[in-house]
Amino acid sequence: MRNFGFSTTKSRTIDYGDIDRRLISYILENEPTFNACLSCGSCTAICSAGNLTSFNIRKLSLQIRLGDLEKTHEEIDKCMLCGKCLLECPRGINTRNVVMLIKKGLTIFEIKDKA
Amino acid sequence: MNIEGKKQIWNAYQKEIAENDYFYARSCIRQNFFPASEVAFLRILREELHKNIIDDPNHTTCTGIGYHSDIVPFDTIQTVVARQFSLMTQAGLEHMAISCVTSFGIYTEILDLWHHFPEQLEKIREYLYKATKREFNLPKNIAHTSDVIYKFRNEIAEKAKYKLVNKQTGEPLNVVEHIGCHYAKMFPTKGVGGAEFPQVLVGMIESWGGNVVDYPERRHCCGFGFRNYLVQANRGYSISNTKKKLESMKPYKPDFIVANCPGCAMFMDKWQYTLAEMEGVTYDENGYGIPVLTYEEMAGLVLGYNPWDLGLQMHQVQCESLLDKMGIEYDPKAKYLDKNGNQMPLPEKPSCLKV
Amino acid sequence: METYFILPFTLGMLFLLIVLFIKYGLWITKLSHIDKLRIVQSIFTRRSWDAIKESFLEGLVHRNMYKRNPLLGYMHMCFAMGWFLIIVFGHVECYMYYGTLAKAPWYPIFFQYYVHEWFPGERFMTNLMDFLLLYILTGVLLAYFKRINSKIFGIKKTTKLKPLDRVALISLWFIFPMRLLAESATAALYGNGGFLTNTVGQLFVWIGVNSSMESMLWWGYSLSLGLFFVGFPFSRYMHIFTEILFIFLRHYGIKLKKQFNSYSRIQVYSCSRCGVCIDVCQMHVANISNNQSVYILKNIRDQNLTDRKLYNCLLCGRCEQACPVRINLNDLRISQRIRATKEFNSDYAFLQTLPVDEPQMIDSKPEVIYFAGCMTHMTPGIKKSVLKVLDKAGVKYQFMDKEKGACCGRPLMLAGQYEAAKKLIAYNREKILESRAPILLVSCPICYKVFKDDYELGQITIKHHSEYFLELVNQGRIQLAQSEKTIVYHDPCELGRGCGVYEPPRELLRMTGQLQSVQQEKVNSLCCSGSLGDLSLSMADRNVIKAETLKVLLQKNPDVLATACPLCKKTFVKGVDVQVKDIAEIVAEAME
Amino acid sequence: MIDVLIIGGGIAGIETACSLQDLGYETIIVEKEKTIGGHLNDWDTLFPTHRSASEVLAHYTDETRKRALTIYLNTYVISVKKQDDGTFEVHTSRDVVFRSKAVVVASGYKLFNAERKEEYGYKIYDNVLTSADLEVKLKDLKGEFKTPTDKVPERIAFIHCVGSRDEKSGNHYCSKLCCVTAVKQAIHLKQLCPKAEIFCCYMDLRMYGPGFEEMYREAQEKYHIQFIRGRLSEVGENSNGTLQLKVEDTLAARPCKIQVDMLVLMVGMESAKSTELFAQSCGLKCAPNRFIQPLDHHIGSNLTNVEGLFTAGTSIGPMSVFDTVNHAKATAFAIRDYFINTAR
Repeated sequence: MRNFGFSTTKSRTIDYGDIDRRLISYILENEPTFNACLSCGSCTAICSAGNLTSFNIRKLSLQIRLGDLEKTHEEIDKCMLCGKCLLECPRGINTRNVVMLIKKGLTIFEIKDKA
Repeated sequence: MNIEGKKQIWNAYQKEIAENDYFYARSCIRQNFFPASEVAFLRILREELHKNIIDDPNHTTCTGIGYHSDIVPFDTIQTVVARQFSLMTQAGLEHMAISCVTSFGIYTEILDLWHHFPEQLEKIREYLYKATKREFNLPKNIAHTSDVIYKFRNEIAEKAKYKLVNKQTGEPLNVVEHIGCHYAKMFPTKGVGGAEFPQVLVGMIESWGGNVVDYPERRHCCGFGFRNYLVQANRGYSISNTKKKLESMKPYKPDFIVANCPGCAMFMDKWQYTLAEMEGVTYDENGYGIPVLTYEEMAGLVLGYNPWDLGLQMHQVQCESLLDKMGIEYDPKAKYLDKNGNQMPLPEKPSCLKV
Repeated sequence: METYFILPFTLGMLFLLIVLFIKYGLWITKLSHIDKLRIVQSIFTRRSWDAIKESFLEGLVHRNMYKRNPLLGYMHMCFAMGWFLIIVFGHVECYMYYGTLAKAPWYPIFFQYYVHEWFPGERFMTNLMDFLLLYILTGVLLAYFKRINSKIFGIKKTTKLKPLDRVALISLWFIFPMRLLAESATAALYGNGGFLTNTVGQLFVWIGVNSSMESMLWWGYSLSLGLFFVGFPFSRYMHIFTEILFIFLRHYGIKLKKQFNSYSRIQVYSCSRCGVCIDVCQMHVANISNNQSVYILKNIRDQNLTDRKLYNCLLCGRCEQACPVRINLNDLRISQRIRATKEFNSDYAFLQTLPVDEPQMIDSKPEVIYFAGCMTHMTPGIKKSVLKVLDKAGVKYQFMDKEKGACCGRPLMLAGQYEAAKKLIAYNREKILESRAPILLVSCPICYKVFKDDYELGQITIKHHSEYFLELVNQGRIQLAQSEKTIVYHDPCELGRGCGVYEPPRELLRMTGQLQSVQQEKVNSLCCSGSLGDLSLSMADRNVIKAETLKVLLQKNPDVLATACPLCKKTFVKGVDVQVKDIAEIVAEAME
Repeated sequence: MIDVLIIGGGIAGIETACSLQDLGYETIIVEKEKTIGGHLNDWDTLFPTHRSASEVLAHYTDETRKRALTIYLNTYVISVKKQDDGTFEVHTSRDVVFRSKAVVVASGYKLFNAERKEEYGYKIYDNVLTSADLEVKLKDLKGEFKTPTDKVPERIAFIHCVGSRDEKSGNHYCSKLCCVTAVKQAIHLKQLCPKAEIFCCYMDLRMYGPGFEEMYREAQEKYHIQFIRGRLSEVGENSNGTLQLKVEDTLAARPCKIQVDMLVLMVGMESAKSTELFAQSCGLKCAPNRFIQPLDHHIGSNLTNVEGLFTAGTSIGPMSVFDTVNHAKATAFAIRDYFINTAR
């Protein structure tokens, strides 16, 4: 293959026909409140782990919903499960359960981070 | 697809195209990469349609590429465009026929600007006068050259020697039409059929017997995008866009692509070669790639012009498969002969794309 | 030939003894080396005597259960004590007749079948045995009723049964009625028997009885015994002996570990499924009735515990408090969570890259290091008040998590993320030790619990602000003014049942207002429902449970509802009109 | 001379007539269609209860009959002229000229013409419907729900704000009822096609009314409807007749490609063309959104700049059935006040 000094880039488009739904389905089956997220971001604003790192639980949830699991493992491991988000969520999402389900789901489906 | 609905939209976007007496504005990309297309256009207008069209050697680039690359200031490009108008005025003409879609977009934009800001027009008159002592009238009608062909598509159909039909099966050829972004996306009312469902090429294809393929990325840019190509570091972005388009049209098995913008024709042609070299992919079933024609070349083929006179040998994706389908007779040996019958140097064979 | 009826009993007992020997043998050998040493060192000490005493009181008399539910206690006592005595006196009777104890085990069990003649003391023994039988039979009768209608026992729900349990249960129900019938038939044939068997025997005489019928009834008795023995090791009745083993091990100082081990298993099998834990569980309020401890222990035995059940528990500790067998229900559940989540623990690598804090006090070491905790940061009123009190008392303190702080690790612990929690513990522990402060002051009982249980902070004393403030008052470093406001105090689960702190907050409240008692307090206090122990309880269900708790707390219409936990405060504060305040806030106000 | 002439026989007009009758005034209603009830005739169910629209319609038909209200059907108003004595002269498509002491404009609204959003392909791609088309489809539904190309849909998308909050469509205002309508229709379709994946592409979700938010939550939690914050940019058609949507998930800041079997465009409400016509004839002031401008937004939303000329219902802006009925009742009281004051 010839090198022209540039290459095609992978499309950033999310194709809803081709979403990895394993994790989101597993979470929703066990915690239907997960779908009630409004992306308000209050969980992320109060987050203990977010105060120490770049952890963003709102963004991560969104990425999981879109089947973008490239860095889920690395990210979710930052959560300390302290439960502040649980108290903050305006829609009563069982955030701690969601986190545990993400962790377990990644294990069950053997989803690894992309290096 | 509801054709009635589409026709309703087309009815809402019919523009006035001058009948005769055009001042021809050439295109930088077309004259460099598809010079025979310009020749073909003038021949069709003069010989087939018996129209008066002036091709003034004094006219220059519109500087559109420089303008869209942030090199040429807006006042400068307005002055350059004003000079073209002055050449038109000098020739005693009132109608512009613009070969390039980028230029067409720029002319349209500038005329619209002058309409809304007459003081700007006065300023440009002053600039032009100071620089060249020239004066100018505004054109009464401006049309893209594809608009002109569109206007006379039925006359061309009457004179047609070939149809856009697979001679063996009798089925119409599947044609992907691609409209340059600057043709109607900025001023939908200035394009035939509007911006969402342009009719300009569809009209030609349908009246010459072909079948237009609608595919999801039909409106997507060809990938040129000026700076995205001109800056080498950005070319990956340019080619990725073309790839997206090609991938989207592939399932429809198009027999060829036709574009009204010279840049689009060039990029969809050349990037097929680059993609094949880089990734080993082709977008037809047999590995030859999808031929890309300008509308002038398409009209020329329909009118029975010699494909080598139309410059089809200069394309990256070779057109023999299409010529065979249409049943056009051609001399393979004459492919690389110059106009005096001497052999030209042969192009290097691509490593992936079949020729 | 007719004595073949002893076979079911004998074989059953043999089977039971072998199985028990193997099971207990395995469990004990699997205990850790240290635990085994503990047993060897303690076996000839007072601890064994204490264990025997508790075994008698709990295993036979069922004192704890009796205290909680007299009728249920009585029923259990009938079976345990009655059966025990009937075996003991059966042997006494046998000895009296044969003059030796070296007789095959079926002689004392089927004594009435073998011996029909008079011997010294025969009348007394026969009547005594009849009395014991009657005693047990009252228990059996109660058990029948309990199955039919558990409500007469004041129990909301009785435990559910699996097939082997049912076999054991039904055979148990048959044993003593069968014994009565068999002995009565014999009494009818030989004209002897005590006040009970003789009386029932008269009935047999009246309907006519022969030896084959007698033999059949003895067969029935033996069969029910044999069947019960076979079912025994696979049924909940394992608890009868396991509980004794558990009592001994507990007295020998063996403690539950984070990992589920042999001792955990012994605890699991010690559950008699009396159902007391079902009764105290607050989940019923939200119509959740499948995850109480007794079911969880059963699921652990049957190895069919689902995540949903495992995680749906507030870990409030009310059932542990109530458990007559004193099983460590909370820690058992946590050990199951540890097992369920051991494959995905975080290593919190980012902790290594965090910038090191500038030491806040370089010249002199602080009196206390204050750790507010995540929850306290969500209740700035508590944080502000604590700092205000410290300032007013002139305490030199270092605020450990003023800007950025890692979680204490308890929420992870509750979720079973033990290995992950250890990482946070190591990080925080280092910071605490670095401060050289002798006292670690905390505002959140959730943190308090983990600091106390898992941090191994050596000389550093850990104090909740309620304890520390009381100390400051006693030292005269702060003065509190008493108001006329009535206050009720809610014991946070982790502070009360978790760490045994009941009095210091109350003493402070008595100094600042008029403390009222509530119906269920101290060890019996209710959970606010906000607990981080539960992972899957919905907000709606939490609210239902909270409402019930508030009903109890606010019965006397107090002016202030006091608590000592930011999470309890945050949970209560939405949805009540009464002022909800933390001890720290009350103390800070009373200082003025 | 009658007391009040009401322009429009939708629920606003009829409710006003009923209330005025209760207050002792004589009315006539002029309706341009051949039947009363207006848009309610085309609606299947009403939010947030999923109640059948025909039930509400039946209530008003019964009232009309019971009260013997005077209604001129197939009659449209050409001009309304205020006389010097303060009364009105109303010219209609019929030969008769009506005279009344007061006039109520209850001429309602019209739906945005989705063809104006060409890039969405309405009337070009077969599987693109408007919310109003879907209501009709649901109303006439017999048997299984299928797309216009006769397929049981596997994926459906709802596009909010079609022709609302869109300068390019000439409507800068929020039509406020489309959000909840989309949620209602999404739930309804999910009930009909439980296996279908349903998307709602929104800019903002405006669940302003009682029970609306609850319905939205139910749609998320119970029906797993996926809400994507992003506005549809264009629609393409695939070779198999499915549609390809281009939307940005603005929360994820990534473009999305969604292939759907059916696309529902949530069209907003616009001021009725007829209103604009006669509004000019009597100097009635219209707001920049082309609906009639109420005299006072807070305490006089039933009054207009022309004394004696009142409004009821959606002639002043988008309103739900609930809001319309209340507004119409209030209009009756405003007219009574007007009559008492002018008699004095």
